[in-house]
Amino acid sequence: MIEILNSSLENFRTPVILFFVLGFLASILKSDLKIPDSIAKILSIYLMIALGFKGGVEISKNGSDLNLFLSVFLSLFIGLVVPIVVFFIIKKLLKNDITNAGAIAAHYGSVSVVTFITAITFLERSSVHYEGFMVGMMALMESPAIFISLLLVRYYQKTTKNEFKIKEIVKESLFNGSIVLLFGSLFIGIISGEKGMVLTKPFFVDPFQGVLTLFLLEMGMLAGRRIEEFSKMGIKLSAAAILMPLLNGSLAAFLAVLIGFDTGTATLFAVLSASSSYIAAPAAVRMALPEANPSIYLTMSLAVTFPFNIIFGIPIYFIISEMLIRIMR
Amino acid sequence: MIEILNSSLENFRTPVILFFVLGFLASILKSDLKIPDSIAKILSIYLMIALGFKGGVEISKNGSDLNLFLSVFLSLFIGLVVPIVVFFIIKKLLKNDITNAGAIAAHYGSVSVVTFITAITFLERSSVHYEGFMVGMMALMESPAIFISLLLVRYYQKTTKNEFKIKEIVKESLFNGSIVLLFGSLFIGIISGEKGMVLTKPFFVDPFQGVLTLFLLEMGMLAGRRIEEFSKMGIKLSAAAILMPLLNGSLAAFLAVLIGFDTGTATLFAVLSASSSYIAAPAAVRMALPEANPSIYLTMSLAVTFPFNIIFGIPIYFIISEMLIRIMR
Amino acid sequence: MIEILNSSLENFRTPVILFFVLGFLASILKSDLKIPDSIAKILSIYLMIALGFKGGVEISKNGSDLNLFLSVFLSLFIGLVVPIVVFFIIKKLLKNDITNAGAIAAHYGSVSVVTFITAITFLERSSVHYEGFMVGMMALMESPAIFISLLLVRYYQKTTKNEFKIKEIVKESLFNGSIVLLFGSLFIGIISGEKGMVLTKPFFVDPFQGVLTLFLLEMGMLAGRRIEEFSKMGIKLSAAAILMPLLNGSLAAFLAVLIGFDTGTATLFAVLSASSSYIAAPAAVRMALPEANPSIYLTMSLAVTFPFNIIFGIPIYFIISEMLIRIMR
Amino acid sequence: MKNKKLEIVIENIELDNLCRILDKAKVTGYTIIPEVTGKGALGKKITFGLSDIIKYAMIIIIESDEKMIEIIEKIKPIMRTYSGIAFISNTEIIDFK
Amino acid sequence: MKNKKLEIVIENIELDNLCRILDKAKVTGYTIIPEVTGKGALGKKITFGLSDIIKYAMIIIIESDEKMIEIIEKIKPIMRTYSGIAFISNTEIIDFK
Amino acid sequence: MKNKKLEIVIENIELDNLCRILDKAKVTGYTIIPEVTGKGALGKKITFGLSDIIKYAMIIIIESDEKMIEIIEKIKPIMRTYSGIAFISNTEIIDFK
Ligand SMILES: Nc1ncnc2c1ncn2[C@@H]1O[C@H](COP(=O)(O)O)[C@@H](O)[C@H]1O
Ligand SMILES: Nc1ncnc2c1ncn2[C@@H]1O[C@H](COP(=O)(O)O)[C@@H](O)[C@H]1O
Ligand SMILES: Nc1ncnc2c1ncn2[C@@H]1O[C@H](COP(=O)(O)O)[C@@H](O)[C@H]1O
Ligand code: NA
Ligand code: NA
Ligand code: NA
Repeated sequence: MIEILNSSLENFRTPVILFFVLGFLASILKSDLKIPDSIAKILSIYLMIALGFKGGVEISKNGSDLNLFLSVFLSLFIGLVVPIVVFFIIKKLLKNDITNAGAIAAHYGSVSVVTFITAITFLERSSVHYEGFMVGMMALMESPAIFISLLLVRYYQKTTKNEFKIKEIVKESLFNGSIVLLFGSLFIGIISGEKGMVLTKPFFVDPFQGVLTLFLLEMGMLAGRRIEEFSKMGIKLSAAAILMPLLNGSLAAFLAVLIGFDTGTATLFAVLSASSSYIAAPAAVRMALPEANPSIYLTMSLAVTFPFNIIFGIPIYFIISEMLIRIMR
Repeated sequence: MIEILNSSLENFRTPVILFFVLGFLASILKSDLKIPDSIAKILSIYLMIALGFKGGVEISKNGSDLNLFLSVFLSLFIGLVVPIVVFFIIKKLLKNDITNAGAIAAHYGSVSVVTFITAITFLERSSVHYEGFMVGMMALMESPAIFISLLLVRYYQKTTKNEFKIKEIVKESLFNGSIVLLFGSLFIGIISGEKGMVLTKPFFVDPFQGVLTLFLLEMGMLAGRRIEEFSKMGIKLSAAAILMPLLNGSLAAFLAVLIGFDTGTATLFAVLSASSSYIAAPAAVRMALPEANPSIYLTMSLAVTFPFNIIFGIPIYFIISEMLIRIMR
Repeated sequence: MIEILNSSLENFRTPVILFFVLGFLASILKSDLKIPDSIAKILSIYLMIALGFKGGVEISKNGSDLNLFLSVFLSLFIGLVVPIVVFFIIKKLLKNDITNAGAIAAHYGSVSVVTFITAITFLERSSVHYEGFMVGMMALMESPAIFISLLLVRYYQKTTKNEFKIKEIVKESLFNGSIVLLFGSLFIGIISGEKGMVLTKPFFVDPFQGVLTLFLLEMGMLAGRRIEEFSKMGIKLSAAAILMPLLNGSLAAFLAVLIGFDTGTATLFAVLSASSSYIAAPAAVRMALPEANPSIYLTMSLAVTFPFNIIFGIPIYFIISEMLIRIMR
Repeated sequence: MKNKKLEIVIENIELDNLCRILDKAKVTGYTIIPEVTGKGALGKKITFGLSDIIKYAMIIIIESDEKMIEIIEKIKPIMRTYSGIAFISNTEIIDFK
Repeated sequence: MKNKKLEIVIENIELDNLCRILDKAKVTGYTIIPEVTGKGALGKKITFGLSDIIKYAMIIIIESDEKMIEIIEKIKPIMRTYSGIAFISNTEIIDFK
Repeated sequence: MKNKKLEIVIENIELDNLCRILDKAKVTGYTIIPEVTGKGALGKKITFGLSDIIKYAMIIIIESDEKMIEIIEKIKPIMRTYSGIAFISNTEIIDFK
């Protein structure tokens, strides 16, 4: 138990977390430090390719088994339940209007790629095993929650004015950049296997941690820049942006352990469930629900939930998973 | 023979080719995936520096010999013959007008750096030897064909209206970015030799394959985006964009084998001859021949010839070279 | 002695210097070669992070000692004296007006990160020891000279019109990008120590030399592009842009050796003192002294002093330090 | 000054949509300035590098008076729903023949 | 044409300052084109990628005639001290209601 | 409104050329928006990141009426040969003295 806590505390001393904090501070201190947009974009493309490719090579080595099918099922189940839970929390408990509830549900139902990557590096640093196919699960969980959320809004709003958008949203969600990159790299990893890995390892594997560090510096700045918007959000939504991830994460960890996954895999399911999208969901939501307030959903997702998950959430989900396994097995 | 075919088929399973295909598909599916322009530019700068530098260090180790002089001669000969052949194919056989024929001749006479790089990695993967100075030959072949083509147009058009441009074209062709980078890095490689290589290897050599992979993802998207322009091009020019490379490549392979080069070097001559420029030539042609249709020459070069060479051409030129050597020696 | 000269001459054959020259030539030949702004920015961010982080890890291993405190004192002393010396040279000897004298003093009093990095790689190539905390000294020396220079202008001009700017200038100077990055990475390096280094070494350490090479290609182009402005500067200021660094560098080397530092550390103090800022200082000076002529201070700093220091200055300061130690010990 | 110049600031996510409408309306041409930022009723635009949200583009359309009336009518739904502004002025295309 | 369009080309380092003045003046909005270059009394602008110096931005402000007079008055000090140009023309905001 | 504003959309490859002509004509200044895209007679511009081809820039020139006539005359050959558009409107430079 103590070593678990130790390895969790270690988290605060890793360059990845520290650079995130540095970016956050730089932003709050109004430093003119700025990472160009084009760089932020290519770093995130790099991370997705590297992640997908590595996952694919992993699968090519192990093949698929029952666990793979169970986890596809679990992923879709989480992608269905989380947005519904979030929608009603925001609407009934916090008394927000329908479009904002739907917008927030879309964000928390979808996933954050970088949170997932940070969790992966957390597990690898602690030498905890997890299933190689989890990258695929992440890709699988990106879109469904967005649809569910829009359907919820449609159902409760009983208006039809945005009907014409459905086609665009579907296209946007299925062929959006991160889905294409994650699934594409995954398949390429499966096809080209170890041989392909040997060729590209010095670019896609070795510098991965360093690139993640640089990217989190940028994420810290992005989060910090949204701090001014806090006042528009209110204390209730701020609290929700921390409590909902804990709820969603625990739920997923419980289900994963129930089905029989190991600590690492359960942690990753918890992280996916707890994490909140800030790239795919905002774009889709802005298109489909222009009346929802971007200041609210972006700030919750980017300035509260993301930092919380990165710094505290991941170790917490890991501890929860470990404890659940000790209790339930 | 079977192992040659095998290693050629292997080509389809390398990340480099697969990411090209992924980019192509993403583009056709209208995914919002986009690699920023500035990144595409720096990747291509990186590839040219790494290539030139490595070639220079190679030369610094081996020194120059008769082969070097023979290949300079062969390069210039190919740079002279190919544009003339292409010009008359397009003008006489396909009955296109003079400016378009000249524009296309300039593209197919010049070379594609990335096709060359992909061929190099193909050879290295199959452990086939080639002359280290071939990078220099590529740099040498970039410009002459562009001049020849413009002269052909001038001669047949019998008008003098673009006369004043010659100075600019010459400057543009001699000091254009890729020439400066390729020759510059080559010389730096020769001067700084092994010692310089040791310092920069982890940046310019180790991640090279990975960077190429990322760049080909972008090239795939660029090629895919031009697909809509196909209709403006017609079936004849599409066919020409595949048949002309095969012709030019075979011709060059024949000459290279005749002079006495080995399989790898002959393959590279074939690839240079078959490949078609899509950076230097379009810029020069647009300046000098504004009446020529960019939809035609860019689409032929980028959306047909480039993918064909990358995926099928390189293995084919390799097999042809190998067979020619078996027959002619 | 001969081996010192040898290792100094070696400097001209390193890729770092040669690519700088290539960039310079490309620019003069009006090549269309261009490194996108966003890339130049991220390269410089990378260099500062890598430098600061490595310095921090170094300190975490060695702890702090008397030398650290002595060098903080020396840094601040140099940061105070150099701008005053430069101010009076430009004002009295060269008879320039007060604002231009102040502007130039701010540049030469502050430091150039890339000159420092190039000096570090020079020392490491020659296996010369230097104190790990010198990165911190560089960060420490960036701002003070800028303030001193503005105060000098204020004092001599006896006008108060730019008074309201002081607050902005202080903010700009204390929280400017490079200060945040250098100090931030330094602290992160100290906190995360060897463990953090292991994770990020393949990204922040191994490719460092190569990235520096690419960055100096860009610096060469930037310097070359300013050559046309030479005429606006005059022969006197051009000479000053070479003689002042020699003076400032010798002074610092003398003081460093006097206090008891080794050759490597003395060389770095000389380099910091001799080098002239071209990022932080120009921005602050343009804001605070809009009447000063940017053509003069940017061209002196970027097109004369920087190339001089990179190519000739570093070996010279090294030789001077070595000779001072032999004489004074 | 026989032409009209219409300048539109619109959210990036709706740019493709707007272009499609203009294409359907068969305008003779338009020019896009791909990245602008600014401030309006929705407050200052804090750019968010990683997605196209909170990003704006500016489109410039030169057309005859009559055509312009048609265009304005057609872009109404989109301009009403999303954030942005549009303004019109007098201009004249130069004939270089 | 009942509105005025003010276009300002200003040094990047003073852009934040200018925006602060506009915000204080409570303008209804402005649009910024973040990177422009050009030539003027100070000569051709040789961009210098690594810092914000010698970089310019263009700001477009649509306002009523009266408000515009106030704005011009308030930006005078900054426009006089730093490099740049400003010009005004007639325009009309389109009402999509 | 005693000045004229000329806005030119021109191919990037001819931008240097155009500037040279403007410099020779001794215009008082111009502002360049370096990356614009759009649609015109040549169809939609599918940007091609790796080269300057199919890329456009926009140049804005403020001058007096007489000077403008001279400028338009001088840029005729280039505007006729390459793809692009130019349009002119009334404006007035603000004097901050
Ligand atoms: N009517 C117009 N309104 C605004 N921009 C135009 C118009 N026509 C052409 N352009 C711009 O000029 C460029 C070249 O036009 P073209 O040569 O007609 O293809 C287009 O890509 C647009 O950016
Ligand atoms: N009065 C104005 N003048 C210039 N640009 C404006 C104005 N009002 C709005 N804009 C632009 O339109 C965008 C969206 O405005 P809004 O929807 O009012 O937040 C702003 O970010 C500005 O770029
Ligand atoms: N007559 C003009 N027309 C258009 N832009 C101008 C003009 N004069 C100056 N500018 C712009 O304002 C910037 C600064 O001008 P200046 O302070 O005169 O060097 C120039 O770089 C141009 O971008
Ligand atoms: Na989630
Ligand atoms: Na060729
Ligand atoms: Na200094």
